Amino acid sequence: MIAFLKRHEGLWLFVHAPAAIIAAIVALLIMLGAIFAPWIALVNPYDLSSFSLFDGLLPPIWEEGANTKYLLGTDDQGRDMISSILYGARLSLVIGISALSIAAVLGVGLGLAAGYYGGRFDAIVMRIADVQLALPAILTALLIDGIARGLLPAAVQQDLRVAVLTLAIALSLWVNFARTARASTFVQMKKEYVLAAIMMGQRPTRVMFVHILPNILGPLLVIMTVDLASAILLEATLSFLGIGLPADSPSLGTLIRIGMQFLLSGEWWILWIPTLFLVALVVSINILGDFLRDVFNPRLR
Amino acid sequence: MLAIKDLCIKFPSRFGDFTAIEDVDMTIKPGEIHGLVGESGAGKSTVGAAVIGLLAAPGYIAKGDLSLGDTDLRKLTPAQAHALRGDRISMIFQDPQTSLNPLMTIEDQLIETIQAHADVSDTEARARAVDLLEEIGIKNAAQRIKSYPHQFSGGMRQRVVIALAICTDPELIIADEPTTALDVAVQSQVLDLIRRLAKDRQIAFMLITHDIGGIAQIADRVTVMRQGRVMETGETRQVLGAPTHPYTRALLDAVPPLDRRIARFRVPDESSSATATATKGNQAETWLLAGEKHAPMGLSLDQITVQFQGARSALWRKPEVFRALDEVSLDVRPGTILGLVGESGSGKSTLAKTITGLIAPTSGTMTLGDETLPGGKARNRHHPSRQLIQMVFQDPYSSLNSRHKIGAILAEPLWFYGFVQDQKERQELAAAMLALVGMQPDAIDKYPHQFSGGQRQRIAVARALLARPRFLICDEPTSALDVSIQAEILNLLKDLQSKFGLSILFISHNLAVVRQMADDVVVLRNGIIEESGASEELFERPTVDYTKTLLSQTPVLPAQWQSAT
Amino acid sequence: MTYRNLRRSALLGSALTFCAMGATAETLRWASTTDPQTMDPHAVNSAPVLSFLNNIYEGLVRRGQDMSIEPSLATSWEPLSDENGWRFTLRQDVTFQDGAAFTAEDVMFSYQRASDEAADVRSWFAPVSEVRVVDDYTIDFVTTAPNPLFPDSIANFMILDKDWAESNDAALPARDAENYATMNVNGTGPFTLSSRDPGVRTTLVPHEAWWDDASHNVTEAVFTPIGNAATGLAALLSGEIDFIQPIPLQDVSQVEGRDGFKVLEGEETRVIMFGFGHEHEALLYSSDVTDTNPFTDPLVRRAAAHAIDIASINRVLFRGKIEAANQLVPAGISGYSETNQNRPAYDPDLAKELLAEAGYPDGFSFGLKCTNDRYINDEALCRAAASMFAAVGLNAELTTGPVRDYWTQLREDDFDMYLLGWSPGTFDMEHPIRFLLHSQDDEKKLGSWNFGNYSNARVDELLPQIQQEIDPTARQSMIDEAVAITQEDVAYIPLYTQPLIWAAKDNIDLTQRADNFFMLRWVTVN
Amino acid sequence: MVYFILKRLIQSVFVMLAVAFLAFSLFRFVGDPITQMTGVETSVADQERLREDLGLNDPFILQFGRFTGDMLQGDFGFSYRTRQPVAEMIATRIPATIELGVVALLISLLVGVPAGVFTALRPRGIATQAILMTTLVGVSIPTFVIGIMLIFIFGVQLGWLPTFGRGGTVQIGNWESSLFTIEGWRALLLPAITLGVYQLTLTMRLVRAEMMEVMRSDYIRFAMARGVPMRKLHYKHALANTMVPVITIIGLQFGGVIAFSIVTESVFQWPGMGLLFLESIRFVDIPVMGVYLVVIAFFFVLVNLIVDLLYVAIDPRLRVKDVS
Repeated sequence: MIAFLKRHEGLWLFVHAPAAIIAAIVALLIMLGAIFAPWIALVNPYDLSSFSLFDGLLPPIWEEGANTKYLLGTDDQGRDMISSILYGARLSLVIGISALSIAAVLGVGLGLAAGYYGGRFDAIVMRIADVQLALPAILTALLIDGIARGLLPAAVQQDLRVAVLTLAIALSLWVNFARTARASTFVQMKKEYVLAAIMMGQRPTRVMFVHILPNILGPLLVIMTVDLASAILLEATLSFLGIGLPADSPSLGTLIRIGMQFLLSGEWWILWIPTLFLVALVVSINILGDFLRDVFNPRLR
Repeated sequence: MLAIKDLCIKFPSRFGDFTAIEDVDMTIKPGEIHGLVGESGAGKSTVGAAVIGLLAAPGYIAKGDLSLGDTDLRKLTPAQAHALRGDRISMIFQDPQTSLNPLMTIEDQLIETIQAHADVSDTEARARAVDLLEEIGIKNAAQRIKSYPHQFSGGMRQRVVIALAICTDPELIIADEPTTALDVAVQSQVLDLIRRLAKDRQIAFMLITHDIGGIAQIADRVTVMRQGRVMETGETRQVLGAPTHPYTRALLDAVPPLDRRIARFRVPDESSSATATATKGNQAETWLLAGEKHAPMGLSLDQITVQFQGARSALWRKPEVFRALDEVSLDVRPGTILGLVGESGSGKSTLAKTITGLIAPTSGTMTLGDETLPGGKARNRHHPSRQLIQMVFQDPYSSLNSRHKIGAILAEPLWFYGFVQDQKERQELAAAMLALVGMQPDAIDKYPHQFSGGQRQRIAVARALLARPRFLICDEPTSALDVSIQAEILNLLKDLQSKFGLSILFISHNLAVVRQMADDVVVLRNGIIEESGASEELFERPTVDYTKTLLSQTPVLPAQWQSAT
Repeated sequence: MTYRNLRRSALLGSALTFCAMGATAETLRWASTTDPQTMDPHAVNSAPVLSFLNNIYEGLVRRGQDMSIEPSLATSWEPLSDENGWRFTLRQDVTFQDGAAFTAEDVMFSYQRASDEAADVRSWFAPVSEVRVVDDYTIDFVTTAPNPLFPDSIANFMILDKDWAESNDAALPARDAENYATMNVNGTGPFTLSSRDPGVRTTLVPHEAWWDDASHNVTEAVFTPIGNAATGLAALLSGEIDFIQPIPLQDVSQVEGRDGFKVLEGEETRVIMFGFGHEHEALLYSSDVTDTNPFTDPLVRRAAAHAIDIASINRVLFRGKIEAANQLVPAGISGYSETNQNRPAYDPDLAKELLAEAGYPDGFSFGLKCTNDRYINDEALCRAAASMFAAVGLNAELTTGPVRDYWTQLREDDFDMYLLGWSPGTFDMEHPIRFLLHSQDDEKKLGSWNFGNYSNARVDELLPQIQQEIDPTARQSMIDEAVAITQEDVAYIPLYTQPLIWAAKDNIDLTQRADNFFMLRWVTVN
Repeated sequence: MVYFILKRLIQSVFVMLAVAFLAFSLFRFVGDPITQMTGVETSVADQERLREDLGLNDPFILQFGRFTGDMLQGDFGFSYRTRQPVAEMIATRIPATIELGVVALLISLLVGVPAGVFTALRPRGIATQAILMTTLVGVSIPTFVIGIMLIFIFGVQLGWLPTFGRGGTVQIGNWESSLFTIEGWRALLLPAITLGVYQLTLTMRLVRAEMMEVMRSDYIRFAMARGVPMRKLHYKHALANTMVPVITIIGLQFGGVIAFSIVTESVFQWPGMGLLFLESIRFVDIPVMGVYLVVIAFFFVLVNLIVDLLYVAIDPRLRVKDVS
């Protein structure tokens, strides 16, 4: 066992980092809950016939007037909080992860190419990144939303809200990947194994993706976790501002937005339970990100 | 004065404590230069760090005595230890480029250090600093003291570092590889300076270095370390002249002599590993020799000039053009080794990159065999020279892709150039080639980080050979390695060259190494060829002043201390 | 621009000094969700503007606390004897806030200004063919047809001073640029503007020479728009503002439960309803019925009406604050049909039966469009309704969005069913018949908000008669007939009357009017 | 130097133009301004006429040309909603946002930098771990939740601080400032903290990482070996060298501060540009939205230029030419 751990340093560190373990368990539980939501949730918030307004505004089980069927109470639509949260986390994670994937592919691709070719191509990519940076995420989301509105027929817009939001978040995250990939690529470009590959006459794409990419994955992985957290938060913020998802396809952010109406009304659980879940999820991901950062940068240990 | 007794240093790790230094004894008297030599991992720097109280974080002194004069260094509080630093013990680091705070002027750093240990006014401190700089050999010090570190050249910067180390009149200076990052000429000046300071100011020096030649020149006493233990200690003349310990002996044997050419280095444990895998290596040998047209191929450069556009510094001024290579002509005869010698910045690496097509020459022609070699982008990815010319790089740690297995790294040329179609066959041949370069064939399933620098350099050589090259460029292939490893690699290269009749361009800043390897030599300086000719001829009778100076400044073991081979 | 800025700065500076000195008990600080976008009474026809400017400008008539029409700048009015139209006798000795005297010329000027192409309120004057100044204090409005409701319809027609407007280049409302009247006022009303920082703060002070007896004791009124409901309520509870309109329903109990605060509850005149795409040939958003439109069948519409459990909606979403609606206006509005007070009961079984009878025993899916920022709890309402529809087999594909492009979508017929709230601008049943029930007729500007184009020949026939009938009984019976027809047809599903909930500190006495207008002249700070 | 700055300026112009184009072209798709400009009873024909008057029926390129052309002449157009000149609307809102952003940034620096230094110098301390954990939770709570929590605690429950608006402001020329009255500061505190929390964490972590990196560098070790006093070592040597990357990131973050000020301003009803922008979205006030975007881009560009100049000020290597 020790020998195995010795060989896999990351794993060894992990076993000895209690915060990371707790974070991983929390994140894993939420993710499993999200994945298996259709099987474990009491009601399906998307299926309007599965719940009734009649059950609305029930408090969590430990409060007076609760219904034991709904452990954490219900919202103003009569939806079971736990079910909403599981489905919400599912949607948040789907959006977060797909946005992240798009951003990573786009950003890493451009960053690698910019770092590899340098010169004019690099300058152009970086100027585009500048433009992107000058447009904060919220504005980007609005722009994408606007395009979708203009270009897509109304009938499909609703169905594409998730896609639009995902794209908007992806666009506001790719710069991070591009910059990191570019900087790391610059470092790798000076390494002799890259020179060796270029001298052999290998295709630029092969040099970039087969040789350089595996060597810059470390910092990218760190960005990925941190940005997954940002993506989830960004989605929540956009939903809070009312430019995110509609209320009938509730992500964690939308649930919080809805819950915000009950901030002062006494039905605290509608706001604070989803918020707690969101924060727990994001904190866990961030802790894992921190942990990864330490693994990839041993000198900070 | 400095007395180290039974020093034992441990680094706690997750799998128990690791003992870095064990039972080290050493004394250094005022005015004495005490050389601490050994290969990497010997624990030299750890001893130095322990003395000055700056042991890297988890490390601790497990036992032993450390005293400076009457002061017991181990009993000091952190504050006392810090007050002592600079005041009584100071330190010089290896790289003058990074040893100075880039954001502060030399003046600020000097005054700050002086005032940290003496209650003097700014003016007084400045006067002292200027005097010191003059003494150290910086002209026009009153003016230049206002400069920032980046405005000094490497040698000058190391002088400033020394000035900073001695400005508080310490009793002991720990010099950790003070000349390693410097060119030969500057090296000898810095060594001279150290010798002068020891003599004039009676400062004791602990000179940590792997450069036995340098030690031989200035150290009064020498301690040889290996793996945290002292192997041998004593007067320099005695230790280096008549070593009693076999390790010292082996170490000295591995140092390439400058004054003569030896056929092979004596490396004690080489033979055993080589024979064990020799039979397996035959397969690779056969394969290499079976390559069509394996006749050696020469390379000639004719009037190659490479210019770089400098950074544009002003809008209305044209950016300055920097000439990295100026009408360089040279000829690598088929089947021979051409040694290319030069200090840093002389254009050696630019030349290698030009030949490999990474840089386009501004003018001039290159010829490989009978064909003209297009330069830069004009040479497309499928040009035959991509295969015919291969390169062995300087840094074995970065020349292998750390995310690929050795097998993948070695099979790549076989696959890429279409030599072997079958995946299994490729792995087999790769393993055979490993055997040929003196490695265990099972290495193909491991990753580069599981190997030492010397082993990696062998792998790099194997990779180059698997391209079936006709022309090999070795760019400082041993400068990152310890001497004993260097000796092994040089032996390997010699063997391979004679066996396969390769044409090699051997680039190095180390004259002694070049003498051992090259048939012909070219001396490059600031992009211009100073001198060229047959190797032995040139080393015996250099005609150009620059070559002569280079030769005279290279620190060597006195001939009488070297063993006859 | 610099010049203007400098002047504004000076103005603001002095206003701030004033604030600091005059911070007495009679300062009223109030908040609402939206800032009036302009101070020009004719430029924009929107509730926040009209509500706010009613404190500054006055019309010929005004509404009392119970919404009834009462004399304002006109002391009396009667129908013209020889032609269609009305004669208004104007009040004498009225002065504008800058001291100028009020005469019929100002009314004439204001009419021309408000009926100009550049004015957003010109539709009020669509029936008017001519306006004649008889003398300084008499003015005639001639209409193309008999128009018994005309005086009611111009309660928000505000009079400004001709000389002031003309000398400040504000003779016409600003359309795509600002003019003097966008940021400055000169009305005859009880309050005048002392400073304005759009979107941030607007301060009013009493008009000392107001013609009417001031029943308020406000010496300064500061208005702040607060868009975020939670922030607004927090501001009230932390004591930074005295009064806020509206507050979210769910917070009522919190405010009531605290010492020193009170809640004013009332009903707006706005009825919330679902509308159908009556003339669509096929459903747009259905996944199972794509070749026909079941909503053309009254049985299906009736089934939908029976699916709604208004009691649960009231209890959970509206905390018992709403009144179920049975027609397109709430009880109490003139023309309300007393004879048609029944609304379809909540009866999911009956709904299923009706669907089966119509040929959809398993129901069908369709698209439901809703706003999410227009009406109180609009989005929650639609989600609840969709859930209730689903329970009987009507599977609603819900689309909610901001109101900013909602009307456009409705105009483009992009819906199967939609949410609409309607407040009768004239406080008469004729208003919704004209806008919502009459067939679409662009030329006559009838049925312009009848997005689904409900069309019934009899209703179309009745409307002009209702408009011209002077005799109240005859008029009411025609209205009753129209209401009965549309109820039978289930032209819309009226749901409830939107509640009106304001909150204030205990020491503020104020009047909540059914049109959600906040009148400073009825405020007392104790 | 001049060349360097000039090159930066040209790049900035490119960024500005691109943003202007994006802003304008894309907002053309967002809703229909006419429905917002007119009331319930405006006829379709009148709406169409208005659309024609405003040039909304013109070809896209023509409209963009007009937009940039006017903007270059300093004419930012009029708001569809309030009919005010957009330049004036934005100008009156800029001070609020700048003051909020700058105070938030100051909070993040004044707390973040010392905290970063502290945690870097004691990487294994319990206090360090506690700070790191707290800040981790800090970045994980959405900004708007933080704002609402602060309002709830300090405004409603404790009643210590105002919950909305700017409090007392003082007019200085064209600049309406809340920095000169107690009331102003009280009103500024909660929004600034809300906005600053996220940046604070980033700043702290960045300073920590850079500081730990610098502390390992040769020149710090050399300064240690010379016995340079610890205080000087940490703050003069290490911190100064940490500042170059920190300033870069802070410059980049300023964009984030402005962006997230939309959220903060919405929560605190802070009358800045962000609030104006949100209102504009709600009312499809395209001119205001477009100008807002351009102004934001301008800020970004400006901050980046300042960062470049700061580099030169901090790092002598960029300032003086090599003499040797």
